[in-house]
Amino acid sequence: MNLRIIKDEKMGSVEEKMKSAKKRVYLDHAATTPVDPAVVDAMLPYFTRFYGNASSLHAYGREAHNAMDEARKNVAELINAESDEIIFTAGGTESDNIAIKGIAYKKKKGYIITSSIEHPAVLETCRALEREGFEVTYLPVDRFGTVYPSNVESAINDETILISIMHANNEIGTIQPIKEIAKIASESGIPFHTDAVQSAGKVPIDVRRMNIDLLSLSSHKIYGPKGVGALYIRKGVRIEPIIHGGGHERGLRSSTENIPGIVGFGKACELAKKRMDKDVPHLFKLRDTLIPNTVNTIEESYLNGHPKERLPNNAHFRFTAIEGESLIMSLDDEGIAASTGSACSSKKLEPSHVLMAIGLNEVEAHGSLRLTLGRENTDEEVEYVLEVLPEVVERLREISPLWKKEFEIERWRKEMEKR
Amino acid sequence: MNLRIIKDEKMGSVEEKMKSAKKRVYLDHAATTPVDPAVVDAMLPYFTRFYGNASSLHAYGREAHNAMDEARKNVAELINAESDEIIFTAGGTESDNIAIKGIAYKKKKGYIITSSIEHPAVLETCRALEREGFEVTYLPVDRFGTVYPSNVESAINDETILISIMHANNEIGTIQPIKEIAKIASESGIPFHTDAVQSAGKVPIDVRRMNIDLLSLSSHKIYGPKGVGALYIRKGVRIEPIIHGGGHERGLRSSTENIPGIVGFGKACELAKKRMDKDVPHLFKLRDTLIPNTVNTIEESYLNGHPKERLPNNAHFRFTAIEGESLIMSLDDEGIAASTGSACSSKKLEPSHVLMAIGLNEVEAHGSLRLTLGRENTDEEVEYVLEVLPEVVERLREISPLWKKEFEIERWRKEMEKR
Amino acid sequence: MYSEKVMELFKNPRNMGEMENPDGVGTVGNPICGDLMTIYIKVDGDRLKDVKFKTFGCAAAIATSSMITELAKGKTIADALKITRDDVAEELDGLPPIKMHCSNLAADGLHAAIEGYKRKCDVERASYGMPG
Amino acid sequence: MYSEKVMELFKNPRNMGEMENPDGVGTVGNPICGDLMTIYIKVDGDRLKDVKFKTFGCAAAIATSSMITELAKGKTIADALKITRDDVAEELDGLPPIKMHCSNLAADGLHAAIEGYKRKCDVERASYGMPG
Ligand SMILES: Cc1ncc(COP(=O)(O)O)c(C=O)c1O
Ligand SMILES: Cc1ncc(COP(=O)(O)O)c(C=O)c1O
Repeated sequence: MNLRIIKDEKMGSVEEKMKSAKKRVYLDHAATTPVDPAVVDAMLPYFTRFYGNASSLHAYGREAHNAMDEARKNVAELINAESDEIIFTAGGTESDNIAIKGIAYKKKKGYIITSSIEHPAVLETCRALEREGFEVTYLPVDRFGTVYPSNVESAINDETILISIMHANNEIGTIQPIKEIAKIASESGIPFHTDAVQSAGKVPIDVRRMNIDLLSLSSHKIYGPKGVGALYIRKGVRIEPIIHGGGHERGLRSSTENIPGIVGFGKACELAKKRMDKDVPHLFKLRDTLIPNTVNTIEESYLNGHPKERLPNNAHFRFTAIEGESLIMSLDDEGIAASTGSACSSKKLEPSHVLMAIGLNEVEAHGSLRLTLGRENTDEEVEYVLEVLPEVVERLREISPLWKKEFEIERWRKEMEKR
Repeated sequence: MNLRIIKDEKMGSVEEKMKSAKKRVYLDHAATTPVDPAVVDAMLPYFTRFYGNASSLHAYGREAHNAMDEARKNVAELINAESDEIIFTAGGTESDNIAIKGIAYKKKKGYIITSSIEHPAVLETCRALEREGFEVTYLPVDRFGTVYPSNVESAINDETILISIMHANNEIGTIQPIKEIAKIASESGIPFHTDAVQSAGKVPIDVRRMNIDLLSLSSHKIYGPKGVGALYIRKGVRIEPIIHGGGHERGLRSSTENIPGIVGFGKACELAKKRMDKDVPHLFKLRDTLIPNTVNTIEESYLNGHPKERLPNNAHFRFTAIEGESLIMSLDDEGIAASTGSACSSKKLEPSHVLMAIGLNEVEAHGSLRLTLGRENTDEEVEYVLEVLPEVVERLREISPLWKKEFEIERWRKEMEKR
Repeated sequence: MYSEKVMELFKNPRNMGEMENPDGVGTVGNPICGDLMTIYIKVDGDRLKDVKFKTFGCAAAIATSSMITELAKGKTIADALKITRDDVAEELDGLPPIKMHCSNLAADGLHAAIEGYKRKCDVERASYGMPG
Repeated sequence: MYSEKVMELFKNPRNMGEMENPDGVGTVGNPICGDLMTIYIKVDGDRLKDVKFKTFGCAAAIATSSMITELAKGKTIADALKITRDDVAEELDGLPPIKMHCSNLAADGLHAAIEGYKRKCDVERASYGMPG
């Protein structure tokens, strides 16, 4: 077994040190990815040598500006856009906010169509706009988490100012038919935004062929640094800024440009594009070992999300009668980093809005596990997970008062239906 | 002479390579600073080893979360705040936007008092709010760039919801009497915000003693990485978020936390605090060599800004009959990185709003030069500047049709007064 | 996030499992909210001779369940009724704030089991939203 | 930002300086906007025997001034009048977009000087906001 052993001299307690000397398998790439060493190398000179402000006239400023131009080209190329259609942001959340509020504030009023399984960066932005007087429809999804283009089509009315449907879901990994949806939007003359934070680098994206007007990206999901993202804005699409200041990024996102971050993001995009042919089959292979071996080995375990139209790196399970957090903590104890769903909601107590939207009840939703693979995961790591996971599930089921208590579970189900 | 020679293997053209093999003296620390090597060292492990998402439950997540807690403490300590009064942002601009819009959107309507010499991050935010129906007063300053507390006091009315006055000006370096202003605000029960992006680490700040409710910081001005900042929000002060999403930073600034950036910023704050006793006298010494030697040596050269109440690292000059950009480009050619004023406005054509506010006319405003020192600058570098600057000014004056043309200048002055 | 004590009891819970012929059973919590806890007691005179649990829930819920069984075992019924949620949290070196409300139900579970013993029936108390 | 040609002419401008007894003088631009340019010409027959300049302004303004003197020198007045702003920018391998409007005044300056020569007086044209 060739597991990565991480020895930790920096961290605090002895307990932590012991823990980190153990096998560690990172299977939470949908939450964030390690930064590729080539990306770190690309960034490093911009901290201490080429540290200028890209707006400065002098040589330091020009070095920074050139580096940013290069990065912008790399980001654009990943999605077949032009460089001047890319603005840099502080991450996927900001990109989503700028896109959606940007259109809304430009139009001043109107009606927005989105789905019920968007990331909170989209959902909460739409809810904020509702409080400001905009109207929003949150389209339902089927049990695999798919938004139907026909539903989008029938939701459109004369006041519709924006359609925003994510490319791939961050929890269950379902890939949406955004090409069809974008076509409908384009035929109706409505701007179409997609949150491609999870799909970029894993599913080919071509904003031209796919008729996309606005597209959000985040660096730290594709082996780039955290705190950087981009928004693609098709030429001719007009938006209002939400951050005001010195007029950077064509006035759409003021603030001294984060050159090392931008350079790293550019490098990450370049690598993502270059490696896609190699990374994606690798992810498929690991995922397609993980999924069948889990659902076939563990009693009452199920796959959530679409069986085929799903991200190559996403495996999302549901286990009867156990609760997700205790599962995560148990796996963590065995050195396996996993998640119940989106990182940002896993500390909250409500069941995932995505799992509820695909028709699970609360108890089912609480029993979920997301394993998301990355380019550095190995066959051996997946094997190790397949060894540990059944044991952990079994142990928690032994503790659970619901396991093999059909009657109990049925009672609660009825309670839930009453609500 | 012990000048830093930077050899450049990474940059593009031969011309660039030649240039960067020359002496380079960086005197644009108000635009941005190099990242301290100790800061880079602190950040590095968080790119490739402790790369978790701080919201994740597993060990990687906890490592990230602990690192962020530590950084938050360091930021808080620089300004004598509590850790839980600090939220991390993507930079000074975002901090200013969150503070000002955050209060405005909470109050829904009202009247804001600020000054006419704020950074665009404050000014443009206020202008955006004016378009949304808020009222704003931009207080005048005297010829040194000082806002009078008495003017703040008389501007207050029953509808005043916020007073925002910067701590130190980014162009001319004038330090404002914010303690007096904050006292007035506090006595009137009005929240007081200050943009301390330029002053932090150079002038002591104590948010408790100074009665500050909201304070903006930016990492890249104090030898930390770009793309990170913080907003201090005194306990009990309520603001609305402007970026919506997963609910990070107490719901006030959603997005996966930029852990390496935050760690770097924390380290930069720690260093700033620790080094203040050493850095500030060093800056004073260099500055107080630079200023008198320039104004005494170069004919018709003047200091802009306050002679005493000014940042220890700021020297801002005005030279009759020459234009700032050509001065910057000439200095750049001699390896000296300088600025005409704020980095973000130096590519624009309008004269600086700050210089106009202190009573200069447009032609005078165009003839300005900002030299801002940093902790790594040396006596020798200042000597070099004092050698080069007079030659450069002389050369440009030879080219200028205005030099020694009192009559010409007078004519234009009259034209300007007519407007 | 969790104290070492919480993690230790989560990993190696004491007194875990169903009890045969218990004298009292209390079920609290609500799986809809992610936590359901059953506490079983065996009474000898006025003392809790044995206390066991089964729990569906997060690590905190499991650890608090385990902790209550240890705290209660051997105590008189009167003393056991004095154990509060705060006592449990304290014995565990604290719980994350977000866990204090929903996952720290074990004291309630014990009280419910004792009530069941007194009333000679199982007692189930759903903490929120559900009829008792 | 600037082409090498712009930087070269900015650093080593040709034909810089006031001209004694010029046949025509044209001043364009506006120091309020940051650029003021004076072009001097000496005419021999229908040809520009000499062209000189003085400029207050950015590097682009200085480089375009220098360039126009080189382009115009030796040309007939008719040909010199055909030189456009775009010609100057092109000869400099381009100018940053932001500089095209305000700092690329040299062709105007030359035309003003020629007009001055024809009208036997100095010509001053302020580009924006100012009376001529
Ligand atoms: C689908 C999706 N959108 C948006 C985001 C937000 O990106 P960021 O964390 O860079 O703000 C994420 C991840 O957190 C995501 O998965
Ligand atoms: C006074 C002041 N405020 C705000 C900012 C904006 O900070 P940032 O570039 O980090 O957004 C700057 C510098 O650019 C500044 O000097």
